[in-house]
Amino acid sequence: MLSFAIPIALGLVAAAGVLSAWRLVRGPSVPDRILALDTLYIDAIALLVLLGIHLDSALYFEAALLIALMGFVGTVALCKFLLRGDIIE
Amino acid sequence: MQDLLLSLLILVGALFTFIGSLGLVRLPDFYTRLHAPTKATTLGVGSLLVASALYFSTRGAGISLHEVLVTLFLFITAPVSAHLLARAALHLRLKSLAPVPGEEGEGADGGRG
Amino acid sequence: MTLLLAILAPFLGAVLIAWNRRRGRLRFAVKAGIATLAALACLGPDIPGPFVGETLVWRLPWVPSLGLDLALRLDGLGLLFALMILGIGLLVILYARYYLSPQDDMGRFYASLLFFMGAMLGVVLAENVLLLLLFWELTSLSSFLLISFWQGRSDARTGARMALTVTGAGGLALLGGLLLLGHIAGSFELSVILTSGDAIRAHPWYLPTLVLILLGAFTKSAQFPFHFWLPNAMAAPTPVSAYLHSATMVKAGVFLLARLFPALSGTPEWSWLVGGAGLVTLLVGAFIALFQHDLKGLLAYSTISHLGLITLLFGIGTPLAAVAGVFHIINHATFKASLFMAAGIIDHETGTRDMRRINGLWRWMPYTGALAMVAAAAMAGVPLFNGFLSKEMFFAETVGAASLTRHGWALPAAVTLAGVFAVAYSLRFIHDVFFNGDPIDLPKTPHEPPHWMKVPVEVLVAVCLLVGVFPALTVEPILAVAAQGVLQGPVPPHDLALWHGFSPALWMSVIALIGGVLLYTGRKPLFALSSTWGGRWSARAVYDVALATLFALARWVTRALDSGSLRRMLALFTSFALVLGYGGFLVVPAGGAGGGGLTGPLRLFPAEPGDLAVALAGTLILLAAAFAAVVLHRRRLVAVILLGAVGLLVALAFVTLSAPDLALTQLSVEVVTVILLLLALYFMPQQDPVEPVRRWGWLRRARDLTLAGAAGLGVGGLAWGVLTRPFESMGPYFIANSVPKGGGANVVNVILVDFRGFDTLGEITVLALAALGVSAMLSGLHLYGPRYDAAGRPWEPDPHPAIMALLTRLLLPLALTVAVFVLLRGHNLPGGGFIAGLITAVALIMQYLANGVAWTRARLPGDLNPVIAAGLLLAAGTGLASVALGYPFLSSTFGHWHLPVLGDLELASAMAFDLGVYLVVVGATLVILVGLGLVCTLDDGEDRR
Amino acid sequence: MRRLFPHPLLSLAVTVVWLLLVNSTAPGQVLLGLALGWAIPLVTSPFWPGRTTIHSPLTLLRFLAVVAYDILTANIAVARLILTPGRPVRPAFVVMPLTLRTDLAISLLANTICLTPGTVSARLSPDQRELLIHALDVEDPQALVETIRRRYEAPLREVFEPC
Amino acid sequence: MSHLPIAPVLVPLVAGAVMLFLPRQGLRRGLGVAAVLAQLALALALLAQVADGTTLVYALGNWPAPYGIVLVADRLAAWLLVTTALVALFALLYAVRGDDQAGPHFHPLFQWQLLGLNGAFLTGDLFNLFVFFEILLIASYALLLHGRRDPGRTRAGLHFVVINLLGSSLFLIAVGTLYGVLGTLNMADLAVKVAATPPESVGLVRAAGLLLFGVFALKAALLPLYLWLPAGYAQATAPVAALFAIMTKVGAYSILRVFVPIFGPGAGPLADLTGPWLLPLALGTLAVGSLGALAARGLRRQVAYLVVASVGSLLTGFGLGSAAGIAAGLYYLPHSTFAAAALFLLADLIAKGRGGLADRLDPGPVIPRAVTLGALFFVLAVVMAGLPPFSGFLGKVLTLKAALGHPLLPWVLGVVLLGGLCGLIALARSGSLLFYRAGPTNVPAPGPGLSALAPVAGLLMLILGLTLFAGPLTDLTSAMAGDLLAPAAQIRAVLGSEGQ
Amino acid sequence: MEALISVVIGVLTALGVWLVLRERTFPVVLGLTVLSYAVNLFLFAMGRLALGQPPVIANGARGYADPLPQALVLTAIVIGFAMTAFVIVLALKARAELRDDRVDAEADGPGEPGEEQP
Ligand code: NA
Ligand code: NA
Repeated sequence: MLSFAIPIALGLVAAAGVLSAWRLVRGPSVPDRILALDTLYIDAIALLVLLGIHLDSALYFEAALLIALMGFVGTVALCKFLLRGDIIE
Repeated sequence: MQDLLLSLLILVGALFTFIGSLGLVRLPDFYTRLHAPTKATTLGVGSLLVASALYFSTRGAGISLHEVLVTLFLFITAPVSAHLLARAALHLRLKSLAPVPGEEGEGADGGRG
Repeated sequence: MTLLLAILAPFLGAVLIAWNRRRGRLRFAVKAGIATLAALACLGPDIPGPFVGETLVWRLPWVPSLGLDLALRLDGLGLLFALMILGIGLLVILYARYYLSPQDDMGRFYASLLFFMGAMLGVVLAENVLLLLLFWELTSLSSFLLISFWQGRSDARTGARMALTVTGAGGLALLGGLLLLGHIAGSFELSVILTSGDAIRAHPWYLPTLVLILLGAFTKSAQFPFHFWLPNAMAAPTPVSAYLHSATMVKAGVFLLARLFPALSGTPEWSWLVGGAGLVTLLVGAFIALFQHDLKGLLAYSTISHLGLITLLFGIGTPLAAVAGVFHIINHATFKASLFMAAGIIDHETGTRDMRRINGLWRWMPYTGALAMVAAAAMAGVPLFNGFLSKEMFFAETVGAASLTRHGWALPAAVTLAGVFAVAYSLRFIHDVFFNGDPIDLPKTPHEPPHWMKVPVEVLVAVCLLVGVFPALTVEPILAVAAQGVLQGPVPPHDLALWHGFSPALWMSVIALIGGVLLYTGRKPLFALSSTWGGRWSARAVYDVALATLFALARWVTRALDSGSLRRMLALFTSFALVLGYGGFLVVPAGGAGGGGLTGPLRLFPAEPGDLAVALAGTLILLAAAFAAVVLHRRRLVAVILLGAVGLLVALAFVTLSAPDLALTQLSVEVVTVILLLLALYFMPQQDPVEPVRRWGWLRRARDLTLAGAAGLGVGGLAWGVLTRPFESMGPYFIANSVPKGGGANVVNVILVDFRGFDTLGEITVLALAALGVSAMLSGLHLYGPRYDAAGRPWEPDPHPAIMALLTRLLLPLALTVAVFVLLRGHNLPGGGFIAGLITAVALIMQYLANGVAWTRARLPGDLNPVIAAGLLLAAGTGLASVALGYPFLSSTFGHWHLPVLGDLELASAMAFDLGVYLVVVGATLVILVGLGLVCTLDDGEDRR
Repeated sequence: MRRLFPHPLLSLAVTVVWLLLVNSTAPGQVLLGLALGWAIPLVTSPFWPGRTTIHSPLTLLRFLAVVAYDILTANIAVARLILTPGRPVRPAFVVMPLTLRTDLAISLLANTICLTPGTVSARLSPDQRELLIHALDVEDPQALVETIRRRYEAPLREVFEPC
Repeated sequence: MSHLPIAPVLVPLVAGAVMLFLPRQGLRRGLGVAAVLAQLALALALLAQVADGTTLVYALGNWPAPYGIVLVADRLAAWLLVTTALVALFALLYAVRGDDQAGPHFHPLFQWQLLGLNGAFLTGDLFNLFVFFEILLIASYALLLHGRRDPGRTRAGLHFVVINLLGSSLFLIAVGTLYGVLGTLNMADLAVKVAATPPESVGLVRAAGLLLFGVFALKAALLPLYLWLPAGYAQATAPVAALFAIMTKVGAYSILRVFVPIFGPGAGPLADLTGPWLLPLALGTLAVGSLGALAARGLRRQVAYLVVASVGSLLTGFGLGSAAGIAAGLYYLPHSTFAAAALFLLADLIAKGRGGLADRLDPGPVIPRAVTLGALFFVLAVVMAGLPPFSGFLGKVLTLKAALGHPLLPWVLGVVLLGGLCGLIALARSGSLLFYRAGPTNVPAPGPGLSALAPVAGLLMLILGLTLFAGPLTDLTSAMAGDLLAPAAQIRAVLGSEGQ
Repeated sequence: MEALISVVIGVLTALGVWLVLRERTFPVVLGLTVLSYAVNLFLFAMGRLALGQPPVIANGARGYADPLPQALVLTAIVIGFAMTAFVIVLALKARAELRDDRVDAEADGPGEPGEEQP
């Protein structure tokens, strides 16, 4: 059962990544691209959690955790740049 | 049974992740697109994390709950990201399907590029 | 040993004079004289040696591997030159005391003179030819100082540089020649070289060796076409000219011919090259000398001519010619030195050297006139004076040589013509100066010079006379012994006498004397003619053009290569690397092994459908984002965002390909890099400004495209080549030893903090250095921050949106907890000090971002440099602890303790090391980011919409 | 006591987070978690100036349950919206006057609005009296404001601003 | 066990770190000078210990080679350590007169620059060499930019940094490929493995080896990769430029270390990898460096180009490939380092005496203490141009003598001799312009004091020492060349070293 | 998988080199970043590719990837980060002092070679 579900899920998440990347490349606005990058980060978390189950390894967990943290910081910095230019002021 | 539940959770999670990104592509303007990733974040990753917790708790030694942490992080951070993105879009006066209060007919798409 | 002391004495004198610079012309002259006498005294005990046929060789090892020893030799030739150098040197020292004015820097003069004297002594007393060359170059250098003594004068500077350039170049050629010579002979010692003549002449390298050595000799001895530096060197004070151009500097060249005579002479090449150069120089010098209006110019060209004469004699190559050559060296030294000194007196007393103005000096200075007449007569080859004797031997030798070839008669004819000119210019030197009417507005009223200024001239003139009248009694012993030194064998019988009967040589002398007088009488139309063509086609002009061309070439080459363009540099580097890489792979060197194909034999790693989907999607996303970043790179913010995506994908590649530590690191670094780029972007144009269309812009783009494409293909190909080959990794060793010997299950971390902890120590030093460098660059940096965003709108008024501010504060303790977790588990599971440090730094940077610098700074320690230092010291200290225990630096230890209640506790020294890493990372990252955020911004008031 | 434990709630949170991270309740880890729960709030206390008290934990729990339920349903609704081809969306900006006053409560409200699919809090007015909300698909903006007020704002006020 | 090999790395590391705790410049200065003196003493001690040909192998962390990183201290390494410490000492003595205050953090940067240099000379591991390269590079970036605001220097710094970053990328690619094919990073082990490269991988290894050569050529400023040097060195503060005189030698050293024992005569199918490349490029470098010195319009730039030329001379020796050639280069190495350093310092003293004209080669006022400075310039010009009687002359003659049997002899002879002539002409012109064509002085400034002249004189003394003791020193460099060409004993010493 | 990673490495290298050769400092910095991705992936790949075999010693592991290249890449990433930080700030300094963000003074200009800027 799981051996069916996981490849399908991997495919779905991969497709999600491709769609996000489409928006990322396509734009048209900068916030659109930031949003797409943020979504890509989410997709990456999903992928890692899936891979953890798939490969039966807990070693992917920290990466997921870190993506959650770092993705957030990146998005905040980009938005702040749009709003204020000077991100550390 | 447990496998079934796991598979279900995994598929639901992957599906919602996918739908989130699909919305990103399909929805018509930035403000509407902004809603899409929330699904991926909440239900999508949420389901997958539950699946993971379930999987490792039943397989390894002892229960595995650290997945809760990722959820916690996401639930604190994702809304802030969305909020800031909306603010940025408002600042840039991105084209909006819905009229923006205090911004009459200035549909300039200044954030382009 | 005494030989060495003799050489050292002038050098020491020079140093003493340069050191103790108290005033007083006499004081300096006395010191210089004492140094010279000391050299003579050192030489004294060894003088008898050569006279009984001994060659004294003394040796002190210096650079044995080079074959260069401090090896000195005293034979007849060396002795003769040493005596001339010291004797005439002594006279010049005395003379200069009166010649130079009190305003001149006498200390510098005498120091340079002694420096030169020592160098000359070294040349003539060297046994090792490399040592000879060493002193040879020193004569060039010291003569530069002497010629440029009146440095304020442009002709002095030009003359000195010219002399240095020409003789220095010759010296370099000589170096090449001597190296070849030494290689052929198997030694750089003269005693070996001089006995290997046959081997040398038979060697295939003989001709290049000969040419290079002759270049050295000819430049030094001012042989045509390298003669032009000598007249220009007349800008030197006259004592210098009297010294350099009579007995020493220019004689070094002919000395070399004499020195190497046994080794090199006796071949047609030698005869043609040496004889040819000598003959041309003899004629050209004599011819031009006549038309000089400058007193010293006349003497200079006459010197050139006489050097040509000596060279020609050596070129003829018979032993007797060599004897004549040596004899003329002696004679020329005496009469030319006295003539220069006389010219100096005239210059000194009249204030000019222009013979068109100096006339009728006999009236004021008959004594000097008489002395000059004797010397000039010797120069002209008038009987009873020494010049006559050697010149007659010379004429005889040319006659002898003439019988050897078909058109040989031309040689005596030519040298007779030269003799005619020599008589004419000698006559001019006397007549035009001391008679020939009245002087034309001389700057000074002439009178006889002070007594002691004449003494040196008197001595030299006396020698001319004595040798001229009683050659056998005076010069014969030293000439014989010197000739023996030249020939390194028995001296042929020669008869030094005034009268040899009516030989062809005598007739040649008569023709020369009569012809010279006639030529001088009819000089007027010739002078008029010479003023019309004079100087246009001189070798000097060639030199000037050559030098100008050299400078122009240098500028052109340098400008063409070093355009100061980074892009050019980068393109060159890339091209070079491509040539090396592709060349290395594709080009099989001759005799080398084949390279093997690109694709190796390894079976590729299979992929399941799910993995493949992920891999394909990941590749697609990565490449799309990267391509978009490059295509859109002019929109800089967009490029940064896209690059963020590339970084994320790279991290995902790491994690899926079994490198979780790498992924964690890549993710953290990625975010910090994005923040850095954003901080910088604030101060930069948001878009690449539109560049003006350049004519060759497309070409440059094509070049860049080619380079980029080739580089991509090359590196990708390299990766493919390696990935498809099997290899024996070191991995199993680390995996096997990580737990038992390193005490950690995370092998990557154990490598970082233990197996290769030294790398990590270096790596955190790099980070610390980056922090120091960045803060150094930022100190005092002022940048303009734009008041409007890219679209020309004013910035959002609220710097710290409340929701963001509050929630990020909430996040800080959580992030720190995660950091501690990552730090502590690193040894056994993915994580470690570096990642933990970045998490901490990012969490803190978040506070700056969300709450502002002022707010955050108030809550953090002010100076973070000590944090960095503490981290470094902790890491290094961990390593030193093992040193203290007698193990190598960075040896680790670990242990398990079982504690009640708490259970197993594992502690490894590597953890302390990792903590050091953590501190450095936190400190350095914060210093860099916060420093950049704090850059002092100026508002230039410019509206950048 | 207050100097040693500036934020007891935070201390508890850190300890729990630690135990979650290490995925273990071994005595050593509990001790370490407690130590961190003491140390980290102490170190970060300058960043947390005010002390927060939760006045009605039960309301908080109920609030969380409501939010979880809303997330679930809204997710499905929005998913249907995205997946149905040709279905036009009816986006709108809605201004919601706020009755909450403290930063924390407002932030949590804004977060909650963002968390539930279909609404995003787009801008907080500088005086913190109005929240601009973007909704993906609304028929009646006023009804939306009422819902938010009832389901989120009221419980939050009860928890953080009881007076 | 002897910890001597690690000490030259640790002293500057710790000194630099401790300096960050010391706020006062005076303390930093004192510590800096003390640390350099200590490094000198350590380097000399090391040289004394290995002078008989022993190789000290220091296994860091007690891990055996090839798995752990080892330091390999032999005569060659010690020779470069001594050279580095000496030039650093005089550069630092010059700097503490005030140049160190022209920007923050001079002293820690200086120490860590030395750390990078010492480490690069000592390490026996290729990747560790990369790490030390990066240390010395980033320290040099910062030091190059040290000084008062100067846009030209900033531009030069930018160019220097970017080109070297590209170089670092290439370094990693080359090292990576070697590891990917041969499975080792240890240099001694590489020597063994390269010789046994399987036939199908020879092409890859050859490409990787040559790419590595490209990296070292960049650091050594070999044609055509020398273009970063003239602007960079000419713009750097005097003591920094003086210290940088050793920087190109790192590249040259690495070429020796890697391409003689690893890709040298014993490398089987990959023998003599750089043979066809090095000598022609070195001669080209010598040529362009000499021409650049002729073309230069500023004294410092002229000296910088002479540094390029000296790189050419040095690598000509190495490029000959024979023991004599390598020995000649190794003798020439400290000479060219000291000479360039002294000239950079002197150029600074001259420039300071000329007011706004600085070091431009235009006639200007008489410089304060012109006689002393002029005399120093004369001697240093002689030294730099390779004229007798100094070590430069000896080095040049050693090189030429080594070239006597080489097929490219005419080229070597021609380029080396003509290059020397160009240097002579260029320096004579500069000296004449600076000291002879001087007009009346307009700045009654006091001339440089003894403290400013002493470092120059000190470097000159070193050159004198190199000259006087050329015999034993060339014996030493010959022995080093022998070690490099017959590396078997050293390889055994490294790979046989006992681990934990 | 090997083919994919080789293509990625190659393309990233090409893009990085292209950007490094641009005219302004910012794209050059971006190019160096892209290039460092390529180089890091390259160095990593030199240990060969493995799925689900992280080099963390555990019971029942299927195998371990070569840990050494991973450690090397980690070092390279950190060093690359330090260098990037340095060069970014240097670009700013150049912009402030040269009033321009071009890497070269005057491209194609007839400027004096080898002469420092006033
Ligand atoms: Na006259
Ligand atoms: Na929402």
